Amino acid sequence: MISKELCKILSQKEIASDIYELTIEGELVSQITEPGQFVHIKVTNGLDPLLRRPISISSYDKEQKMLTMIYRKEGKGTSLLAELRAGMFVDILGPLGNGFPVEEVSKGDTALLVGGGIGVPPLYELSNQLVAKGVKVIHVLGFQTASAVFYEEEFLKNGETYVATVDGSFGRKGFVTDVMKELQFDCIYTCGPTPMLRAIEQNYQDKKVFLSLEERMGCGIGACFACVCKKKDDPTGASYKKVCSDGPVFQAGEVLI
Amino acid sequence: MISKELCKILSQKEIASDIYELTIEGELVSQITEPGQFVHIKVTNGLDPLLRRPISISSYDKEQKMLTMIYRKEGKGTSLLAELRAGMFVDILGPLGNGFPVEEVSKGDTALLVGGGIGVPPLYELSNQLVAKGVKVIHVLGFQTASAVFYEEEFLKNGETYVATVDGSFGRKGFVTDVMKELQFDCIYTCGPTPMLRAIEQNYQDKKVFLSLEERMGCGIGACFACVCKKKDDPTGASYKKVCSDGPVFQAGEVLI
Amino acid sequence: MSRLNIELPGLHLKNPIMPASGCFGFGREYSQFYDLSVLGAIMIKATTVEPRFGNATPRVAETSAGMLNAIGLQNPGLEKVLGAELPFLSQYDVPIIANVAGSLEEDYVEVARQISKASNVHALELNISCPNVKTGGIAFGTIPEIAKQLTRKVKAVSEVPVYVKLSPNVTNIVEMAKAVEDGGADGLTMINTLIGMRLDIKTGKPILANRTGGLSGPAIKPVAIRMIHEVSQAVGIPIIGMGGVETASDVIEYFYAGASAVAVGTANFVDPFVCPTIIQELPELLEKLGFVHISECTGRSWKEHGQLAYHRA
Amino acid sequence: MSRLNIELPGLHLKNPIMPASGCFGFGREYSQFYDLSVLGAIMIKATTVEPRFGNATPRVAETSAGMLNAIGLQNPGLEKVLGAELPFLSQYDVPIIANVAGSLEEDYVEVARQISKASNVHALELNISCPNVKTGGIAFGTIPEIAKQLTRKVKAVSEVPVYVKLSPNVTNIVEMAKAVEDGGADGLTMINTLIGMRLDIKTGKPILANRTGGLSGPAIKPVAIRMIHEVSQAVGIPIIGMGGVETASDVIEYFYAGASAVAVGTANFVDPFVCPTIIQELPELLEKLGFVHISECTGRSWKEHGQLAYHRA
Ligand SMILES: Cc1cc2nc3c(=O)[nH]c(=O)nc-3n(C[C@H](O)[C@H](O)[C@H](O)COP(=O)(O)OP(=O)(O)OC[C@H]3O[C@@H](n4cnc5c(N)ncnc54)[C@H](O)[C@@H]3O)c2cc1C
Ligand SMILES: Cc1cc2nc3c(=O)[nH]c(=O)nc-3n(C[C@H](O)[C@H](O)[C@H](O)COP(=O)(O)OP(=O)(O)OC[C@H]3O[C@@H](n4cnc5c(N)ncnc54)[C@H](O)[C@@H]3O)c2cc1C
Ligand SMILES: Cc1cc2nc3c(=O)[nH]c(=O)nc-3n(C[C@H](O)[C@H](O)[C@H](O)COP(=O)(O)O)c2cc1C
Ligand SMILES: Cc1cc2nc3c(=O)[nH]c(=O)nc-3n(C[C@H](O)[C@H](O)[C@H](O)COP(=O)(O)O)c2cc1C
Ligand code: FES
Ligand code: FES
Repeated sequence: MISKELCKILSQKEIASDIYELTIEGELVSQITEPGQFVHIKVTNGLDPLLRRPISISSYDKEQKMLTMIYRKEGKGTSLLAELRAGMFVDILGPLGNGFPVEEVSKGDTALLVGGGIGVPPLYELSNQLVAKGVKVIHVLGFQTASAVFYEEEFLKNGETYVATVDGSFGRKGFVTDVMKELQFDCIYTCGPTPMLRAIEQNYQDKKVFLSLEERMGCGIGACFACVCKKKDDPTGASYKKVCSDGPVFQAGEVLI
Repeated sequence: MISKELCKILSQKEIASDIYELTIEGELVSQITEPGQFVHIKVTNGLDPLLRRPISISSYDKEQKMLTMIYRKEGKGTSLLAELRAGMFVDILGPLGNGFPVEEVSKGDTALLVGGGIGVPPLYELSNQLVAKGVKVIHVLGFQTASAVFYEEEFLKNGETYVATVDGSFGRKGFVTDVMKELQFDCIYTCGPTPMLRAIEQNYQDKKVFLSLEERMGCGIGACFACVCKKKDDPTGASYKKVCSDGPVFQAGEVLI
Repeated sequence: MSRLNIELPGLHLKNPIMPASGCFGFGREYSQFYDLSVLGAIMIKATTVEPRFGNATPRVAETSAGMLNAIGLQNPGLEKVLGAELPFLSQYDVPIIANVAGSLEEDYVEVARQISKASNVHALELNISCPNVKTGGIAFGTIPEIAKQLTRKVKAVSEVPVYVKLSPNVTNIVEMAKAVEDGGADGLTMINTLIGMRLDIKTGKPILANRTGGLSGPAIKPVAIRMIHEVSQAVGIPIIGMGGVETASDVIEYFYAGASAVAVGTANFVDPFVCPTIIQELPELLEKLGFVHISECTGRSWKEHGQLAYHRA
Repeated sequence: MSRLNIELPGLHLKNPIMPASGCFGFGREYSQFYDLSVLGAIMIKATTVEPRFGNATPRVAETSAGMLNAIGLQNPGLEKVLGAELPFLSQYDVPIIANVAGSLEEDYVEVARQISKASNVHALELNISCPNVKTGGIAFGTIPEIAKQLTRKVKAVSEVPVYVKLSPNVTNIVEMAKAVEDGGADGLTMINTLIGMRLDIKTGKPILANRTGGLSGPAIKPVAIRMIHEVSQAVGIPIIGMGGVETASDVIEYFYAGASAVAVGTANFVDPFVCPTIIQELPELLEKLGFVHISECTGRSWKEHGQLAYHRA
């Protein structure tokens, strides 16, 4: 069940340069079914900006009815979002979409979680749930540079964690795909820039891979056809998938990216 | 000299139903020359609403660099303005226009100050300055209803004050023009709804009358020709006056209202 | 007694509020939020003979107080709309207005012929104004004679009244309106989107894969109001108005301009509950403004008495 | 070395930023705020042969991310502009672009003939697109042949290059652009305002005394960008773009679309310092985007190499 709710902001802090961690409280948390789902946020009452902003749920606590998001301050919407303070209320539509299937790995298996930049956040809740289930998790997190790195300690608590930065200013120099080469695992969960997702899909066709896609959205609920992608088995697109309501998480091979 | 300044809000309170008193601090106060001038306010950084809002200066203190405005919460702009709190900053362009000529009355004369609704505020500073100059002031203030009445005590401190409400729920029932009939005075200063100004201009052609006009504005500084009115002596309009930069105060007989 | 019921050709509307075509899919998603029977009507997504995937993504871009879209008439095709979507909607007590699109005249005629037979389709909305399809489209929406001819052909086969959706991207919209009225249109819907573009400051290229897109939202409301104001004085058929409607007050402004009903598009994306909210707020606003019935508002901006003949049941 | 200087017919611009006509009067008011010599150029208020008072008030109304105006070309008339306004502006080191308006062909020709002689007038902007004048105006701006003929007549008498200001209220703006290019236009300025209307919720009547007005501001930017994108690919003359420009980034977007300079209108009312601010911020933004000179940005949205012939001094 999707709801639209004015949620109270419990905390907001900048955890890396231009990266904010926002925790809110709301009834809609009870509706979250999987890690990797997202919410659609109206950052102001007015018309500027007009549309909602999709942001992934990075972790949640059903008892406390709390959910946390981590986002990068980019343009108008996220900049205004970053100005909101604890105690204020924000209009949230969610939870939306289908997330990462936790049931696809079993106790004892090893899952590789690969995140790039603002694709890292949704992997955190996933990591927590996999660990709780007895799955061994390895994290590979890619960032532009040291100042953009966040949550590496949180992930470290759950398991092996490798950080790569494009400029080498933190952890390994290079891309997550370089790091992945040296690791053993049964299945991959990943979220990040499309080129990264393509590379991973390409390199690990033998493995079970789950990718979280990004697309510009209108409604966020499946009504406007803004976020449609073609299915691999049917490039004509007669049948298709919507990133907002069928995704954002798909199994590699399901849709064209 | 007109300036554009981010001014600090010192206080904001609702002094009657939907009537707010806003006091700000700014260097631009030093540029105020007369009572009856106004400022042009950008109530938000964003595009919603786009334009500035013209609001009269109801009183000011050059030592303290403070100015006070009194406005009615109407539409989008003034509603957002009413949400601002002490400590916040607001973008103000001003001081603008030409106000009420204090020099037109001399010590010992009697000046009648007639205000209607949100036309009342600019008369307060005028009253203060006339009293300081030794002029006897009589105030006639018209409001819709009791809940809309404000500042009657402040005016009372300066001199005789008659309040009229359309529904008779406070003071005299009826219009300011009814009250005026019974009073003796040398000159009139007035601000309020156009029909009221017309009536006063009509009834007191023998007296010196100064009227503050209202018009929808664009720039507020004389550049866009939005607020132009025709001169009485030249109805073709070849020569004309701008309410924002030549006014808002004109002598009765100067322009067509 | 209701202040909101409106009678239009083919449409007994319990209220004059309906989601605009393409902004509500075929209703399934919004049925999660509220009972679709509260709506005056539903304008479903454009339907073409064959399924269409539409344009590449990105398909939407935000603009100041508006948005651009270039969906490209994606739809499952006539067969699936008749077989699955309309039956789904038939569980609700709400008339459907089917948005008919195509590239060639035959396409429009074929869709109209078949879809007008569906029991819950009470009217057609002839979409001659989609800015996002390469072929055909444009001419139908900009050349009066061609629009008139298409309207006539569709009228000939349709079993329900036909409303023609006008494009604002023309020099003289009154001319277009009169042409389709001559062609036999029972009503008009206006406006469709203005053609616009946004460029990515980093790449310099259009944000939309289709390059141009249709501008919708509050930004276009003044253009829509002006066009409805002009057209409603020039034609004798009712107008369903749209363009940036977000509040009950916007709805009244559209009626003043000359509309007899109002569609809500983009605002559904911002607030999924916008239609029921407006419907709920209208009576109080009418009360406040001193109207007994909303039909009194139609055309106020240009005539003394708002009531138009075709409102009286 | 400057990143901002631009060479256009008749105009050696130290930077490509200029206030748009009608939004800056004749410069006097804004000269209180800053030295007008910092501007690339100034487009002065429309000038007609005789003085005009213009329309009744209210003349402006706010809309979502925009505003409507119906000033009605108020101006002191050719004689006073030549005798007082242009001389006032001559104290500044800034080229003036004179906006030429009228009701009849003769009016335009007469204003052009005389005003083009003024020493600080370096170009004319032929305003064939004012939506707020009852007579003439419209036809000049919407019928290619008539626009072409007027352009030719004005070119024949003008002593400086002539830029024609296009109206967005047409079905096919490329056709208009080509027509005036054929007529001898040295450049284009676009866009003028979209025709719009707002109604007062309480009275039901238009807020503007003139009923309709011209829509300007950020709301129309996507329409302007799209039109400049189309026109710049179809003509060989430079374009001065305008419509909702508020920031340095907006300016770059206009260049990407195909503009060679940009005018700022409505934004002056919101922030009197907007032009100098943009001029000051442009170099840093260009640096960030990796451009040596702003002229490299022109046409990026549709071609690989932004540099156009007429930019090279
Ligand atoms: C399913 C999903 C989950 C996401 N999760 C996160 C997250 O957890 N953390 C995070 O920092 N970002 C996330 N994003 C990206 C985030 O939505 C954009 O960064 C944000 O919308 C940018 O808005 P803005 O106002 O800052 O930028 P603007 O440039 O002002 O945005 C303009 C328009 O473009 C859209 N847009 C711009 N960039 C993107 C983008 N990358 N993806 C989709 N739409 C975009 C905006 O939504 C808006 O409609 C997610 C996107 C999607 C689709
Ligand atoms: C010189 C001058 C002095 C003023 N002084 C005061 C004052 O001291 N106190 C006070 O309460 N009001 C004053 N007003 C009126 C005040 O400007 C409007 O009430 C206010 O602009 C309404 O804005 P809004 O956003 O609430 O309404 P909206 O309806 O959202 O405004 C929409 C647009 O219309 C304009 N507008 C609406 N009403 C008026 C109006 N009555 N006059 C001019 N423009 C209007 C707005 O400025 C805006 O551009 C003054 C007006 C002028 C011209
Ligand atoms: C995402 C999107 C898709 C649309 N699809 C259609 C369509 O298929 N057929 C149609 O006639 N209009 C379509 N429109 C136009 C709307 O029906 C409406 O005319 C326009 O958006 C103006 O209304 P609004 O400002 O309330 O959105 C679409 C609009 C949007 C935003
Ligand atoms: C108040 C006002 C007056 C205008 N007067 C003129 C004019 O006299 N001549 C003209 O060619 N354009 C005139 N315009 C149009 C502007 O020059 C410009 O083309 C349009 O406003 C779009 O730019 P903007 O969105 O930056 O305002 C006027 C615009 C406004 C807002
Ligand atoms: S965003 Fe509307 S369908 Fe996905
Ligand atoms: S508001 Fe612009 S001239 Fe007065």
